[in-house]
Amino acid sequence: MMENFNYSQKVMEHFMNPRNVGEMEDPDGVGTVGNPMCGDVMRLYIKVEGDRIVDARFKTFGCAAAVATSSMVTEMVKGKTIEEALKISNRAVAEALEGLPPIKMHCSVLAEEALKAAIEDYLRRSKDEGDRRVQPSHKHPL
Amino acid sequence: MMENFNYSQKVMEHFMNPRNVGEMEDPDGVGTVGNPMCGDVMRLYIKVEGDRIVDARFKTFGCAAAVATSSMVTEMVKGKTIEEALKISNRAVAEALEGLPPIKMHCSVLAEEALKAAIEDYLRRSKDEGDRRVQPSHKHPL
Amino acid sequence: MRVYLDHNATTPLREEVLEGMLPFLREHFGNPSSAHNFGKRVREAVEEARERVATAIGARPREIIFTSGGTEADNLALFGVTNSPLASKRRKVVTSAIEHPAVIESCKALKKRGFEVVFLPVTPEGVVDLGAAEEAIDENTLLVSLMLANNEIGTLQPVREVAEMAKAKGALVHTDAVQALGKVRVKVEELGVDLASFSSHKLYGPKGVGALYVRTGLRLDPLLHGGHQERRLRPGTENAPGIIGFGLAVELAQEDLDRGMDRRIEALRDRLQRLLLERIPHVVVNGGGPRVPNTLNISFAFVEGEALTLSLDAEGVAVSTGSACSSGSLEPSHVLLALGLPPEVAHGSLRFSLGKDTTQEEVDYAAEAVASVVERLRAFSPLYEDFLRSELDLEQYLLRRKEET
Amino acid sequence: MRVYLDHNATTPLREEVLEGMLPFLREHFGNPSSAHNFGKRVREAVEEARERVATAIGARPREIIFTSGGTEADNLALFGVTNSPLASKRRKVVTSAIEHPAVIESCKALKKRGFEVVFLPVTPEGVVDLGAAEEAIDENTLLVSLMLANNEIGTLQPVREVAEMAKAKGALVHTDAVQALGKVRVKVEELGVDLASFSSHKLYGPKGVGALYVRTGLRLDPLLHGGHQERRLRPGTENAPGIIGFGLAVELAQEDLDRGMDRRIEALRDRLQRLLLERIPHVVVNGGGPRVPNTLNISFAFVEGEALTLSLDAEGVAVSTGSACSSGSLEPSHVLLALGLPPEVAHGSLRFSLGKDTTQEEVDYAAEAVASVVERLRAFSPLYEDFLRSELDLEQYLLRRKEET
Ligand SMILES: Cc1ncc(COP(=O)(O)O)c(C=O)c1O
Ligand SMILES: Cc1ncc(COP(=O)(O)O)c(C=O)c1O
Repeated sequence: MMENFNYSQKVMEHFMNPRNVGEMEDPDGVGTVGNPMCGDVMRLYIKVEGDRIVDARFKTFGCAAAVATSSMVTEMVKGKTIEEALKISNRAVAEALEGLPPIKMHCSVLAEEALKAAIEDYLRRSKDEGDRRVQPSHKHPL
Repeated sequence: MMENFNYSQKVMEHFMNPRNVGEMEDPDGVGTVGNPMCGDVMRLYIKVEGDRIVDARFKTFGCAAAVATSSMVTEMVKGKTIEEALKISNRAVAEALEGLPPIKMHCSVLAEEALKAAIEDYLRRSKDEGDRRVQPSHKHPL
Repeated sequence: MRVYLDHNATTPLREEVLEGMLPFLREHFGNPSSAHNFGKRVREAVEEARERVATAIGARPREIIFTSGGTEADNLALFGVTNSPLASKRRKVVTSAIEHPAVIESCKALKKRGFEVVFLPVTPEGVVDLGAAEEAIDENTLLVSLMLANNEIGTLQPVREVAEMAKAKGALVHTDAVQALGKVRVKVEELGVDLASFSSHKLYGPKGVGALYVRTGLRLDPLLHGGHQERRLRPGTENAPGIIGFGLAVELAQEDLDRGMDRRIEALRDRLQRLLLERIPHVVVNGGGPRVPNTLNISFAFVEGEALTLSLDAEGVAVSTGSACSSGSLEPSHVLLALGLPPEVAHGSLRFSLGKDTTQEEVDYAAEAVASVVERLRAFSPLYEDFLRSELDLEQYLLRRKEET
Repeated sequence: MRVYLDHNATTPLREEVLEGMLPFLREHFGNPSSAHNFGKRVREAVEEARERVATAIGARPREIIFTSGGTEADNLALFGVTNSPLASKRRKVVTSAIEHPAVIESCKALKKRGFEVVFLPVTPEGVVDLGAAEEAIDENTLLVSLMLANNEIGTLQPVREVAEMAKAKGALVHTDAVQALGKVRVKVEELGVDLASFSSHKLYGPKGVGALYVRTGLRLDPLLHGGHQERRLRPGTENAPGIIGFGLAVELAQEDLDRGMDRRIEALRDRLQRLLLERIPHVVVNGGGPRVPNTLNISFAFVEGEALTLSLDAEGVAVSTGSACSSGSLEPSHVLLALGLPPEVAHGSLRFSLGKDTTQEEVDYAAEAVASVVERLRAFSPLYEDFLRSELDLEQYLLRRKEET
């Protein structure tokens, strides 16, 4: 079919060797987005010092594009202020990966949403000023 | 297409080397059948001595099967009495040719009809007892 | 000697094309829809083929839908338009009387489904009557389907002019360009068509593959239902080696055209025509309009076509009566009848279609063979006997026959 | 190492088959419908191929209609019956939920045209529910279409039993036997079907050719309109080299079957299944019913299929998620959903389909590669993390998910 696509080399590289993979101990914010029914779930962890995101990690259930966008967004976000991070758009993620096939653009949207969810989680927690143990938020059916 | 067919060797042989081809001088009977619109016209000449057909010739406009059946029927009729000749069926002609493709069976029907028409012409003339010069009967548009 | 003069029925596969296909018949066997490497390698080659076809006809790759051949391309065009929502308002299809059966029979089926179908007449030269077209194409016309080059007599049809008429009334235009591609320049933009059919085996490509050009923006209904292949317009595992061969064949045919292959063939065709007219009396050359360079159709009055072809076959000369597709049928060619030939003359017609490898020696041999075969068959044709007896010449005969009907 | 375990998507062309085709890609290039020698030589070979296919499935040559592939054969069967006069009285089509898209999408189109269409459910083992069939097939049923072997999970369907039910109600029966021919014995008489679809490229034959068995006496409407080819049921210049290759491939596949090739493949398939189950926890083998010997479908819970196939591709192992046709689609396989798998588990399924040249070494290599890839992907799957944290086993998880929906 013509919908068949080739991923960019960058996507394949980030898929085969994803950066910042795995859980984070004591994250300052965690966002989980996506729906397992649709085949992708992203969970993004951030660590914040002052106003700045000093570390980011992820876990992703999904296709190569989902893994690559997760990997890329964690790379992009590191060292950015919260304000700067909120400006990272899905297009920016896709561009950094040298493009995504049209039917995979939603993965970059997910990556943006996962980042926003993690930041919101961080902001909520800072407001609460609470220091309870983080429980990841589940949107999927478990 | 599956309607495509192979002629028997016998048909091809009679088509490539038809027997008794051409006009006959002073025939005792002539029959012309067929329709040029349909792609075949047969003209059969017979010479009769006593009650017996002693010679037959033909001219045919038509496909290989039309030529072969004409050729075969002239062969079959020679030496037969009028009564015997009238019993020659189209199937007999087709069989003598080792068969005809189904869509070509009508050629054998034409051959039978041409023979009958020639015999009728002979019988009519004998009845008339006239001796006017034969004019071939045209069914085609000229 | 074996002389093949039936290139409009099918052409030999070019050795270079076969060489280009072989890797995809051997090591690169994957399904182009497969996501793994076995598939991707093939996908790339299929898309390259799409580009080759698109380039040759001045289209974009996305506008090329591969099919199993010319017949399927024609059917996809006609039913794709008439099954689509476009057909809710307009209920008329205009075509010509000399189309290939793939179009004619599809149009007959459309008639049964309630469409008004007009079969435009052609001039005695075998070119569609523009006045009749002007009259037939109206605001109710959904689609006009006019072939670019006729398969039996080779005449080129005024597709551009008819497309303009159609556009003026808001109708879509399809052209069956199966016999044109590789023989003359075919550019869909210049023609102004929305849809165009092509077939690989007519231009030294493999059998079993063809293409439909579908102008960007035009939404067709598919004819086959299934997987995602060919933008869902043509599901089914792609015939990858066939498609790849088709792409190569189109490119090579285009190169040959650019190098003037058509003029070489035309000179041979004209020589054949001259030789036949010189040697054989009482013949009609069919298709006086502008023709593709390789085709010559002649009626040898008062002999029958099958008898001619079989006799010629015995001499090693391969030609056809009318189109190969209708061989075995008992009716005379609908194309020749549309020219106004009486059936008994139409019956005695041969189509000579030359190819890129045809030689002068072959042409001369064929002319000789035809002359002797016609002579043999006329010698025992009762119609020829009657014709001679009438002392008319063929022109007078044809005139009289026309008056009769 | 390159290991091709995607034989249900397509198979390599047998070298013997290619050898048999080459003369028809070179010197014997004629159009089989041509009356001359160039055509006749090809006609003979095409008819020989027809006999080969007929013999393999226990049919008569006249009952074989060559098409451009399995998709076209399925479409011709379904639309051929439903467009024909037979459809004036009966307005219901019964099929299964796990058919190939060529049947499913055709049935959806029939629904739009006013037919009642029933998609029979399957058991968790992937076999159509006979009780549901009994209930659905009634006096209003025109056609029952049930595949013989499923392409994704390999399960064999009770075609004979369903055909009997259909006969009792006067309904026609079609089977999509595309994935069965060459893998198991297929005899149309024993099955009691009126129509059966086949595809060449699934059994080491060329792409772009297939066949529909049409029982003597059954009158179909054609899907394509045009020339006289294939008894007018499938016009268009025949893909002669393809048809000839198909005939050879069917014959050779039959010989392989007779020699027990299927048992050799089955042993390897079972070995692959055992190795995977030994090395990888939390998996589901899909299709517990009787299966064709070459197919294995496994869900690796909590990883996603495309990620699996691409990772395996990088290791040189070619497998597919669901059917190749639907790769690139975002929805999980309709077949796996029909088995009752939750989408997030269905998403992580691989189809391994072995072939006649598959070796034990390849199987062992593939199992190793799959184990390490699944491990790598699960290591960063949030769903797997949650699953481990839940301390459920997969069975309990599936049960709970079933209750939720
Ligand atoms: C003008 C024209 N259209 C359509 C076709 C059909 O093409 P195919 O035989 O590839 O189906 C042919 C050839 O037979 C043709 O000459
Ligand atoms: C069960 C089944 N039916 C039909 C088809 C379609 O066959 P083809 O790809 O030859 O059109 C396939 C293969 O894709 C199949 O597996």
